[in-house]
Amino acid sequence: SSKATDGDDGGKAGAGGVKTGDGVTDKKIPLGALTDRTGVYATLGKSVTQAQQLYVKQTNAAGGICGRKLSLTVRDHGYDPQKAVAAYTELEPKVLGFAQFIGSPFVASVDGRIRSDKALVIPQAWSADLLGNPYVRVLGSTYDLETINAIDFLLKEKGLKKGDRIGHVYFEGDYGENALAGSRHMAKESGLTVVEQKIKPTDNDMSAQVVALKKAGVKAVVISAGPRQAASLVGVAAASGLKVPVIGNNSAFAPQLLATQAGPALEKMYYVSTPSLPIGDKAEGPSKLAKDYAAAYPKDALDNGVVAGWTAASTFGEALKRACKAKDLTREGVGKALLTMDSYDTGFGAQDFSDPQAPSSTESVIIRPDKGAKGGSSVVREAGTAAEAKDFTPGED
Amino acid sequence: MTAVPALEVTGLTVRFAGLTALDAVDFRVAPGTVHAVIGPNGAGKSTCFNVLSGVYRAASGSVRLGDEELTGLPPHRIAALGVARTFQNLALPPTATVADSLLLGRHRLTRTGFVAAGLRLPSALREERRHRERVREIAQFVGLGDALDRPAGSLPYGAQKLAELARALCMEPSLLLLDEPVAGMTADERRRTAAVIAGVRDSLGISIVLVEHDMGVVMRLADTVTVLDFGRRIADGTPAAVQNDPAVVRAYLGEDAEEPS
Amino acid sequence: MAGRGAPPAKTALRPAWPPRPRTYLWIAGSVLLLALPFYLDRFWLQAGLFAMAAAIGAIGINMLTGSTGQLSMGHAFFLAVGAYGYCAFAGDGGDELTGLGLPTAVAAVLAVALAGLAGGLFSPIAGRLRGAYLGIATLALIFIGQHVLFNAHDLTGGFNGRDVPPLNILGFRFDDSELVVAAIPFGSAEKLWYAGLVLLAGCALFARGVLRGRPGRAMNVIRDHRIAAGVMGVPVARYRAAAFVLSSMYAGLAGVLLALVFQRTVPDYFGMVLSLEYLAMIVIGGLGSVAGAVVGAAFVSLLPQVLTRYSDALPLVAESGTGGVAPGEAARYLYGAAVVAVVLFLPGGLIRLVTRRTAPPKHPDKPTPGTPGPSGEER
Amino acid sequence: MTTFAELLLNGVSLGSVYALIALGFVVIFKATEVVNFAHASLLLAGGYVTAVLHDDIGFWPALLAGVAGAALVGAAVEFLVMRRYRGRDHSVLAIVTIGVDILLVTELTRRIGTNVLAVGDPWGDAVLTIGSVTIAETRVAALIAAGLLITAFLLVFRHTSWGVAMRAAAESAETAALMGVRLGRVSLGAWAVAGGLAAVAALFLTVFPTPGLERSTSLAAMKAFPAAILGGLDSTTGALVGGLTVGVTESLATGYQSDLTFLGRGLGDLAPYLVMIVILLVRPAGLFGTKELARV
Amino acid sequence: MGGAALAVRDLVAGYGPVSALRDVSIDVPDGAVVTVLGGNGAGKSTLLRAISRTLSFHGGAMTGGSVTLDGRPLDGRGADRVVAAGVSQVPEGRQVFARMTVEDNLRAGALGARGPRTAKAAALRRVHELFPVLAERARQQAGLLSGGEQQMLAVGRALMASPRLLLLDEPSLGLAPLMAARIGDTIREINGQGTSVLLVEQNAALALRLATHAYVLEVGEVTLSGPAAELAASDEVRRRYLGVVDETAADDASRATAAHPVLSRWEDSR
Ligand SMILES: Nc1ncnc2c1ncn2[C@@H]1O[C@H](COP(=O)(O)OP(=O)(O)OP(=O)(O)O)[C@@H](O)[C@H]1O
Ligand SMILES: Nc1ncnc2c1ncn2[C@@H]1O[C@H](COP(=O)(O)OP(=O)(O)OP(=O)(O)O)[C@@H](O)[C@H]1O
Ligand SMILES: [Mg+2]
Ligand SMILES: [Mg+2]
Repeated sequence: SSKATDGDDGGKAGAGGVKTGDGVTDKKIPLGALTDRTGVYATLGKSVTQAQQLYVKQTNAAGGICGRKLSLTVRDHGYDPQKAVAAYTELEPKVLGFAQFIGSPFVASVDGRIRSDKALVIPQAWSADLLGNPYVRVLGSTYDLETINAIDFLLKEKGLKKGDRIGHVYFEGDYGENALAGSRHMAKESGLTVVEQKIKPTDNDMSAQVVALKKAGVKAVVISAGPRQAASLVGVAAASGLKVPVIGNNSAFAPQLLATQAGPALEKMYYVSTPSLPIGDKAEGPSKLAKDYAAAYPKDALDNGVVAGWTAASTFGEALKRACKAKDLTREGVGKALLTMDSYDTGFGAQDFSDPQAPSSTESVIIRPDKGAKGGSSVVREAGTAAEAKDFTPGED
Repeated sequence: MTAVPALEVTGLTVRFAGLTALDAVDFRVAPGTVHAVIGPNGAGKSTCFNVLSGVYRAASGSVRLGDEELTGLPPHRIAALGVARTFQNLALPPTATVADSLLLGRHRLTRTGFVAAGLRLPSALREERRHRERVREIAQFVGLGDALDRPAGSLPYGAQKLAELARALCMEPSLLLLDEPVAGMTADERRRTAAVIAGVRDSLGISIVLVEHDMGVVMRLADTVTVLDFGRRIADGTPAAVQNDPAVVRAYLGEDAEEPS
Repeated sequence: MAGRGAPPAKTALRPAWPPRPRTYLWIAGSVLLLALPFYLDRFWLQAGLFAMAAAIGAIGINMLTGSTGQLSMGHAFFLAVGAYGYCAFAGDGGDELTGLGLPTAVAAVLAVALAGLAGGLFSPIAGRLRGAYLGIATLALIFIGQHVLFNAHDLTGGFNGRDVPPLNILGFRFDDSELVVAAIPFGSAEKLWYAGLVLLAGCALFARGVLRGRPGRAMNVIRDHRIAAGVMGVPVARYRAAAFVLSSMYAGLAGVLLALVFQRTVPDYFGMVLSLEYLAMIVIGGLGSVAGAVVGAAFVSLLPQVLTRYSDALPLVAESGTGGVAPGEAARYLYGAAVVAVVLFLPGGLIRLVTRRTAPPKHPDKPTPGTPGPSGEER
Repeated sequence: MTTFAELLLNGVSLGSVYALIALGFVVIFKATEVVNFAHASLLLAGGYVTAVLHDDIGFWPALLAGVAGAALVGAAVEFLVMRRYRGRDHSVLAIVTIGVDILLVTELTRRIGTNVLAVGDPWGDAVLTIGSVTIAETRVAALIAAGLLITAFLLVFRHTSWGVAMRAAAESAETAALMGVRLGRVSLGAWAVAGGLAAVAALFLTVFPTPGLERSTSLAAMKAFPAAILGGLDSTTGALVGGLTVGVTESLATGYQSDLTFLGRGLGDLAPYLVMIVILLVRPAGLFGTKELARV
Repeated sequence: MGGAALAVRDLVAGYGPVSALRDVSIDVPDGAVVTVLGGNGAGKSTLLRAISRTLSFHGGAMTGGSVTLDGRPLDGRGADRVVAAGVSQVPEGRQVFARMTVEDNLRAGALGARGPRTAKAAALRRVHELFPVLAERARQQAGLLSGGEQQMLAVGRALMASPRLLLLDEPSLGLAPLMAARIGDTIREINGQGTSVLLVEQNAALALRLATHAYVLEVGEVTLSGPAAELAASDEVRRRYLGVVDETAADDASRATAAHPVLSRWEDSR
């Protein structure tokens, strides 16, 4: 039968004396993307996927990597665990690694298999729960770090003081609860009290939460939820006289919001803490990507999903290039190559992959919604790491 | 077969929001006799059956079968005591085959539980076989022998009435309650059904309570008759006596009552 | 919901010899199923396993909804009880989550029992409700379940779920530890495949026996005419409860099997969509019939995976960025359309296709219009 | 105290939106005894039409167009799908609506894509301040709209034969036909009306305090399930009362979640279901629903 | 409100494989009362269903023949159109809307009627004086009425439409003698006002007294027809439908039991 073991298909020497395997041939390097185009994270999924397809197109146009063309096989799991696991099972034998994997619960559910398959996975989620698996590499700072940096910004520049109460509105699930770990840590460190408000992705109206926060007398609010919830929160707060700064994680903003009712309020009192420069930034990395993406997908919005997708793809690309130099295009080879990238700049901020247990960065950029700027946001504080973040090991609170 | 107990109804009263459907009704059914309960529409006959079979709770009064008190028992407990009934408005699952409906009548006489049925234990298969035979026997007795495999819903109205009678017989009752068994039948179908009922009484010797508007059938079958009107008992006695009771004529039969045969 | 009453078990009495052509079909099918692991790759085996688990669950809900007429949209809850129950009973507490560290086989049995218990506890509530009201009430179980799964961290592991200890029967471990059979490497999928087959066959036969026997007839009459059921001597409340317990145990078993296939349970899975899918399975397959449940389960759980796998090749799929239809979306369209089409044009369910051909002409097909469902009046 | 008042008010106003959605369920259930899982997609459809048109033709015309559009979609669903079903089992039809929902939602979300569409309503983020409590004007509008629509329906059902025709058709198609009821027309009407209602509800789901219409807007329909049920699936009044109950419950459970931590946080959308269960235990057919009768 | 003439020609109808009616031809002249007698399964209800176009609801269909009202074809139309044409039916087995109030059941009956509100009010008044219990129970759920009361409701409901042709499927089903007699009078009265009536009735005595013309249907075919009086005189009808027998009830019953296989007792050997 076709399944009979013909020995390990890895480790054959291919063209240019490069060790290949795991689907890599002399012609192509197959990569996988497990995305969500029809589920709750469809918005993110679309941008990320298109950005990565753009990267692949460009790289191949420029002759590919190691004389081989990249191919990206996309599977849409619609945020359904069964489909996600099925898609991983389908692609894993065919691809060298995964440039995208949306939905950290699903990454978690195949965690064990990733360890034994040894394929590099770059998840599109920044939860510290993803750390600890040498083959799952979180690109950029995790939510907890991001939140620490966010609150640090509030303390340093928005007049938040020791003893104040801050509200934290967060999603049920890894994202929100990991961010909460950050704010708890920060509260401990700098004598704040956190007023927690857990919500679900289906809650779109933050009125009740605002009432509760007002009652608690918070001086600032952190929101670790989706763009809708952020917009609603800010809008209601502004309208009902809770005039305090609100700051969100990178997933809590989408430029599309500026066109809505909440737009003005957002510009006035909302900030976002992100692991990388916003797509609208003047730096040549962002501006080039923005230009190319807009050219390739004129109809679609420029958001930070584009950045996330692109940086993930280009990181994978860089690892491949280095692996090629080391004449080892196997999964092990890529893994080793990645560990050598201790200060790789995707054009959106420097990343350090040398520690397999840690996120590739502890820095966050603070941006604010800005109708004027491309991608709807502009930087208010350059990349930096809060003192409290330095002695904080992500994933434990 | 254990001796058939007598049915003793005393002071039975049933109330619904705003109306008294049964008002202190008494009657007695001697073992092995056919007792008819007649009366105008809405007099409380079916309600009486509903109490006897545990579907309705009585406000007061008692129903004794032998030395068992029935009032307050849930329907399945009453059925377990050997009380079977038919319904005035058909109560046959239309998609189930007649055979299945009749087998359902055997429920109280069979034991097979989930496990036994699921594992198809020999005991279950044996039981199934024995009772299917009896079901066939009873179906033939009422004249539905060849309708066994048809979905009940596809039978004409009259045949469905017979199927209900058969289902009740399948419970091997000691007290049989029949609510308008010949409604919707032609004269000779009525006569045949009447004969079936008579046959049941004679060959099984069980007590039968009969609600029927066809005086012909009542006259032919009943040993004693109770007449209800507005929930109250207005007459009681032999068919002949009741039939000529002026109160009954006024309330129920009507002056120019000409009844078939 | 209404269903076809159990057909007369005359078939059960028919002499087993000589076998009918149908019997040969069965044999051929079984042989094929047994051989598959030697040819299919992990994706297909896994898909098959999902389908088997779904089938077990579907048989369960079909006994509850199809045969007893108790509409349930809370089936996913009982699957969750089974899945997490197994983890909790079998877990060794290594991942600092509650775990009793029992032998996995025992844990599986206990998990199923636990699911049954959960069903039993809910049945008093169910006993008071009918039709759509019962359906939506069971929906509450989903929300309660999700809430617990997300919040009871040290039992469920919260949003990231918890690892599933591989099944281990008398030292034979159903995990990915390589085991080569006839030059075929046997991983968890291959091993579980056979476990799944055995379980499914067992469950199907058991359910069939129940539905065609005395309990089945009682359940059907409860669906079709509650009052008559009581008068015929059926203890209605007890039977409704029993149906709930039994169907929950099936769900529990399905949950255990799913957990073993997933190798990790995550709360997101046990949501409302899953419950509705189970309803879809039995309607699409054929209400009240075991075979129907199995067919429906295969249809509902395989179709999306197949569609996703070949999504690139689907019709009307456009290059991304052109604003056209993305593969995933195309798959959704086809899935939705299939559900509608099957239910509309095969009112009796997919199983009708089969029975029409191979059913002995003896007992005629029931008239097409179904009986009034639980929402329909009980005269 | 003012917190409580504010939460209560917020709950009531939110509830009025749920009531509108629930009313959609009720209308369809009344006429066909089908639990309509496709209602979510009708919401999306109505909202979408309004959102894309308001720039060109102004808000009110756009809203009308949205209502008409959703009504059309509803009617189409009935005519193209529901009507084709020959069986008599209502719960089976519920499954059909699931399939329909998948189709419509996929199509609409594909069109909406990653956008968040504003509907250009006149109220903006203005709020009314009563004493120390504030309430969004949009929500006041919602409250009024719900009140008016539901009263309208009560009157229609009472004073026209439409309501009778609906219930007759739902209870027994054959007998209704014998009464001269045009089954097709009745259920077509019901679906169209439900669509229109959905569009109105969609409006209030997408205006302030929510940023606008986007792919997950339809999920709100889930919250109308407990509303419709605890009110009584076939009762207009029930829809209103149920909607308000759910709204208030949700609002209070959220506002006081810090005091309810022992139950775990995020009770927001669980609480309504718990309330529903309790009510159903006391009144198995909801607060105003028609009881099942036990008579043989 | 005049009557209408119904003509059924060579009607063939059945339920899937089951054939229920074969070449049945029946005439109901304008303003006449015509009755159809027949045993169980003869096809009487099927006939009425075919006329009112409701066979499809039972998985049946009309496969041949024609049905015309005043010369205009009724077949090929929906049930609602038939009602609109002025035909209303009392279906077999009552079929009241159990969960609706008595009041609403009667309103439902008037749905098909074209007349002005006043006409409906009048119809309602007539129904109420005919069956006072329906007025008393106006607000009660119809399903809670007694069997006979439901039958009254079914008849009353049909009258609400003030039809030109009335189809009655066993209107006296489950009615006490007094009430059955009253139904008879009612039919005569309505007919007196011009409504044509097609009456399917097991109480043949009553039916034949009301009808001017009668048909006997047996297993799907018309076996006898003619003026009601003549049929009433024929032995066949007397024996089978009027139940006139020479023997006394008693030995008739005994004869019948003898004819029947006696049911042996079930001795419980477990
Ligand atoms: N569950 C109930 N709720 C309210 N009223 C009821 C209920 N059951 C019966 N009734 C009323 O009680 C009275 C007696 O009903 P019942 O069915 O006993 O009459 P009946 O003697 O059987 O009449 P029929 O000969 O027409 O069947 C009727 O007026 C009926 O309306
Ligand atoms: N829904 C159905 N499906 C299949 N066969 C049916 C169906 N309804 C009636 N039949 C068959 O059609 C034939 C005529 O039935 P029909 O009900 O017209 O008889 P009927 O004269 O009305 O009898 P009754 O006097 O008992 O009402 C019978 O053989 C019956 O079995
Ligand atoms: Mg009665
Ligand atoms: Mg008939």
